[in-house]
Amino acid sequence: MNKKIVEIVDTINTSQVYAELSHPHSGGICVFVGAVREFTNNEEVVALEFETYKSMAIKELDKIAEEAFEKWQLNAVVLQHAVGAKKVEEPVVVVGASSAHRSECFEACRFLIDTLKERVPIWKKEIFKNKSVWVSAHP
Amino acid sequence: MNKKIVEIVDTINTSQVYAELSHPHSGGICVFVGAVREFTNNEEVVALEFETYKSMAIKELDKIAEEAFEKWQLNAVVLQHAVGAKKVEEPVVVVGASSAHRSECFEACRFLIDTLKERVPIWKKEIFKNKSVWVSAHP
Amino acid sequence: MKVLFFGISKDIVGKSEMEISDLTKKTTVNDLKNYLKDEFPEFSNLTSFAVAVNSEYAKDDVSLERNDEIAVIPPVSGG
Amino acid sequence: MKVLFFGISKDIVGKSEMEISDLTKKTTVNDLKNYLKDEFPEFSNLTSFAVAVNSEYAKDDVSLERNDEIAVIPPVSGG
Repeated sequence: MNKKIVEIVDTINTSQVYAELSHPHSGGICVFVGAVREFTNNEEVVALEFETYKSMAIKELDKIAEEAFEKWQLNAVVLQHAVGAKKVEEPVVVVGASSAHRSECFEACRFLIDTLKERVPIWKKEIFKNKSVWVSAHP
Repeated sequence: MNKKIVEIVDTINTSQVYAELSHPHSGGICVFVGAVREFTNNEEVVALEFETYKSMAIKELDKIAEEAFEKWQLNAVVLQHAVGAKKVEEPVVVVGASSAHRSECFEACRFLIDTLKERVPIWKKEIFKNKSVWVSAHP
Repeated sequence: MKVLFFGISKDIVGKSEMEISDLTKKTTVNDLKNYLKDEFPEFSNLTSFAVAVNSEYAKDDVSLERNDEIAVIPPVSGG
Repeated sequence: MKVLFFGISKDIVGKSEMEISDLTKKTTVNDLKNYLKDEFPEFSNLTSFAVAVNSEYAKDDVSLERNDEIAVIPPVSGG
């Protein structure tokens, strides 16, 4: 039985990810957590604000999980993204995979975060002291 | 300031790893957890027993952390390995790295676990129903 | 036709939902994109933008039906 | 000379620590390896084994001193 968790949440709880990915047939679990950095291009970030189109985001997260299950032999996959205002060091996204051997879970975990960033309808606004910017909106 | 944690422990506490790797300059954190699998070559594993040469293991773990800091721009590195008897699904090792961008922490995390498995003086005995085997001891 | 706006596209049109009555017959995704660029020139300055129909990315030649849930998707930046 | 044994090497010699008095003068890592293979032929069946001097891997030509902490390191299998 494969386990799959795809969610849009208010707060990421990193302490539960391991339990969610643990599986008797898994010798390896790889997790990536994305967090708010203090500086972007040397400018001090006060906070990030995340917005989503939730019904579509869940559908896309689910598709990414299913693609990962097709590409690698995985026992569990987690994709969770937070929305709302996030301060420096707060986690905003967590993705992970578990598999019998370590190569699969590393490759799958990298695929999960790369694909999430490409496709899932979530928008990030960087809030600096004197301005705010929607990331990637302009060339 | 870089953070570095290298430890031989009785029990891996996966819920603390994120806090240990979190850093205001880190946008990405990659963690690998190794756990006991139920089957090895289709034989049912009852438990694993880990033994170490502790003073040397700590030295080697420390060297691996320092090599990672030299190879990549990292803000924090964790290498923890458990010893003693471990049952199916229990974590036995956790390694992780945090960095500004995600490529570095993924590459470093893979390096940490691969190098740990090559060099650190820790020995694993697989305990099956009717026998026990020191892993990798014989060709 | 009701259209949802998110991220910077919401800032451009000034609201998160808009009823567009100018486009009624045989409208495609491409027609909607052109309409938005004409009415709100700021859309032409974006890196790109996509349209989703019923929570799925839709290609330019997809036809829009009255009951579809239509959304403008500016460049995503999650993670 | 006191030598520590771990993992399968401990099973082969039957203890975790051994005083080896046969090797005293100008002994190298290589001498110790050959001594162990002679005394306990099971060592020749291992994939390989290394020797650590003062908690560091030591090459075959390293000399062993009386006060060194010497350890036999069979193939590692952590992780």
